[in-house]
Amino acid sequence: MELFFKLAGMALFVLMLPIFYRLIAGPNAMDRILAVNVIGTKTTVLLVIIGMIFARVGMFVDFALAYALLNFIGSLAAARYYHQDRLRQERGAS
Amino acid sequence: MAPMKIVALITVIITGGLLLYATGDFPAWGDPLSPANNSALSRHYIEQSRVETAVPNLVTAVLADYRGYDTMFETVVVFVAGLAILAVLGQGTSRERAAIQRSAERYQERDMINIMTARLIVPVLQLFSLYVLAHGHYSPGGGFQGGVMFGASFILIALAGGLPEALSRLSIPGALLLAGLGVLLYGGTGLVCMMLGQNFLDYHILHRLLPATDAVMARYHAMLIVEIGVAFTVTAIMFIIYAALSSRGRMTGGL
Amino acid sequence: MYRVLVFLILMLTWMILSGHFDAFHLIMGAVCSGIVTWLSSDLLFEDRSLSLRTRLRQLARIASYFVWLLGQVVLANIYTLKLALSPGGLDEVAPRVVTFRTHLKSDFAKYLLAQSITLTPGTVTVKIVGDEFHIHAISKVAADGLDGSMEGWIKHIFEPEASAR
Amino acid sequence: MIILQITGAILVILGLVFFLGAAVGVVRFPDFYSRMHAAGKGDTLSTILMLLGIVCFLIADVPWAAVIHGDFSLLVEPILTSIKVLMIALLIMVTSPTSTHALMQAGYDSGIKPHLSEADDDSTPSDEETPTP
Repeated sequence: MELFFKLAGMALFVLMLPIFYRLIAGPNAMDRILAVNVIGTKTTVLLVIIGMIFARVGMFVDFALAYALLNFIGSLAAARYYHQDRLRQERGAS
Repeated sequence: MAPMKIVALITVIITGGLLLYATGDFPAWGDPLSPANNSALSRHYIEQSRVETAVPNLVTAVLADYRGYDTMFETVVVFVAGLAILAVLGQGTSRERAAIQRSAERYQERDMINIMTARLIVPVLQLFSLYVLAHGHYSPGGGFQGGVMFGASFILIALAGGLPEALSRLSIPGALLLAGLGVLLYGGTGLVCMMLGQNFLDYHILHRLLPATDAVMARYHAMLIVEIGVAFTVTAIMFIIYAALSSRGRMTGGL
Repeated sequence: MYRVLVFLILMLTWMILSGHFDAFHLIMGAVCSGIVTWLSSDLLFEDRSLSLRTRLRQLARIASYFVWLLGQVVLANIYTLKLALSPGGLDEVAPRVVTFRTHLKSDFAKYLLAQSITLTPGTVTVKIVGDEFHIHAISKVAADGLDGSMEGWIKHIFEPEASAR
Repeated sequence: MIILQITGAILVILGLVFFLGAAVGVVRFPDFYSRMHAAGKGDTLSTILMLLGIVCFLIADVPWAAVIHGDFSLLVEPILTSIKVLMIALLIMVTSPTSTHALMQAGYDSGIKPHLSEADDDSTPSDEETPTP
C-alpha cells in the first residue's frame, strides 16, 4: 500500500509538470496565477498522500487543511490585486 | 527589465540547486546517529522534556519553554515590524480617507460570490486557527501558525468585502492594542515568574498561582498562555501589514 | 437563537478537529467556539427570519441536490477530458459569453446557482450584476446545456411554494 | 476490507486521470478562459476523488478484528481523520469554483482578449460580447 501511494504521489508530481510549463511560459500574469492555483490545490492532496506514506495522516491532514485555506486566500488575493491594478492603470490613463 | 529577469532566474536556479545539493548531507530520516541527537543538550531535550513539562510535542516544549527568550524576542520583532510599517506608510488622515472612499466606491463594486464564500469560510478558518493554537502541545502548531491563520481570516474578509468591512471588525487601534497585549502577556508571564522569586520565564514556579497544578503542569499551562500572547501579536500584525500595504497606508480602498 | 445554533455547529467542528475529549480540551473548545461565535456569527445564516423547521427542510433538499450536482460534475469532467485529450477536440472549443436573467431572489440561492454553473459542463460564471448572470461557455454544446433545469432545482430548494405552481 | 482498498485505489487512479485531463487542457487550450475551464473543473473533481480514495484506505486500515471484539476506542481516530479529509474535500468544492470565478472575472474585467471562434456565428440565445474594460 505504501508503494501504491508512493507511485500515486510521483504520478501526481509528474502530472504537475505541464502546469509548471504554463507557469513559466504562460503568456500573461493571469495564466501564471491559474497555474499556481492548480498546483496549490494539488499540493493539498500531495500532503495527504505524504501522510499516508508516513502513516501519520492525522497530523498531515491538519497541514493539508491549513494549506487549502491559505491557498484559496492566496489566489483570491492575486486575482483581486490584478483586477485592481488594471483598473487603476486604466483610470490613470484616461 | 529583461536582463534583470534573467539574473533573477539564474539566482533562483543556483539557490535551488544548492539547497537540493545540501539535502544530500542530511542524516537519514529517524537516524539515531545524526549529529542533532548526539550533543548532551539535545539528548536532554529528547529524553527529559516529556518528564519535565508534560508536553508530548518536543518542538513546542523547546520553543516556548527551554528557549522562551528566543521566542519572546521573535514576537517582539514581529511587533516592531508592524509598528515600522505603520510608521512608514501612516494610518491615513480622516479627510484623505473620506475623499478616497468616495472615489473608490465608484469603481470598486464588491463581488457577491466572493463575499458568500468568505462568509462560509471565515468561521471555519477562525475555529481552525484557534484549534491549531490550542493543540500546539500535541500536534504541530502553536502561536505563530494559529496567529497567521487568524490574521488571514481578517484578510479574507478584507479581500471579499472590502477593507472598510474588515476594519469595522478589527480597527487599526484595536489591532495595535491586541499586538501590544500579546507582547505584554508574554513578558508579563516572565515578570510574574521573577516576582515569585525565580528567573525570568522560569514557569514552574507558577503553580502557586494557577489552580490545580503542580510544577510540571504549571510549565504546560504557562506555555499555552505564552502561545496565546504570540498569537495575539501575530494576528494583529498580519492584519496591520495587509491593511497598510494593500491601501498604501491610507486604510481605505485596498484590494 | 441562531447564535446558539452557530455555537453548536462550531463546537461539533471543534470536537472533530480536536480528537481529545477530556474536560480541559472541551472547555477550551467551548471558549474558542464562543470567541468565534462572538466575532463572526453574523457571517453565517444571512436570513434569520426563517424558522428552524424550514432550515432543516432546506438542508435535506440541498443534500439531495448535492448528489445530483456531483453526477453533473463528473459529466463536466468527462466532457473536459474528452476536449483536452481527443486530437480533434480543439475544433470544438468555441468560447462564448452568454448572459441570462435569473428569477431567484435570495443571495444564497444565486450563489448556489453560480457555483453549480461553475462546476458543471464547460461553463463558468464570470460575474453577476444584479439579476444578470454572465456565463462563459467553452463550446456551443456547453452553452446549450444551460437550459434552466439547474435553476429549477434551486428554486425548488429555496422557494418550494413558487415552483409548485 | 480488500474491496475497500480496491475501491480506494480505483478512485485515486480516476482522480489522476481527471487531473491528466486538466493538465493537458491547461497546456493545450487556446486562450486563458478555456484554460481556466480545464483547470477549474479537472482540479476540483480530481482532488475530491483522490481524497475519497484516501478515505477508503483509511477506513480499510482500521483494525476491524479488534473493533469487533469491543475495542471501540480504536475507531475514534481513523473516523475523525476521515471526517477531516472529507472536510478538505468539501472545502475544495466551495473554494475552487470561487477562485476560478475570481480569476475569470479579473481576466474579463482587465480585458484579456478571449479567443472567439469566427467559424460558427449563429448567436442563438447567446449574445456574444467583447469585454469592454
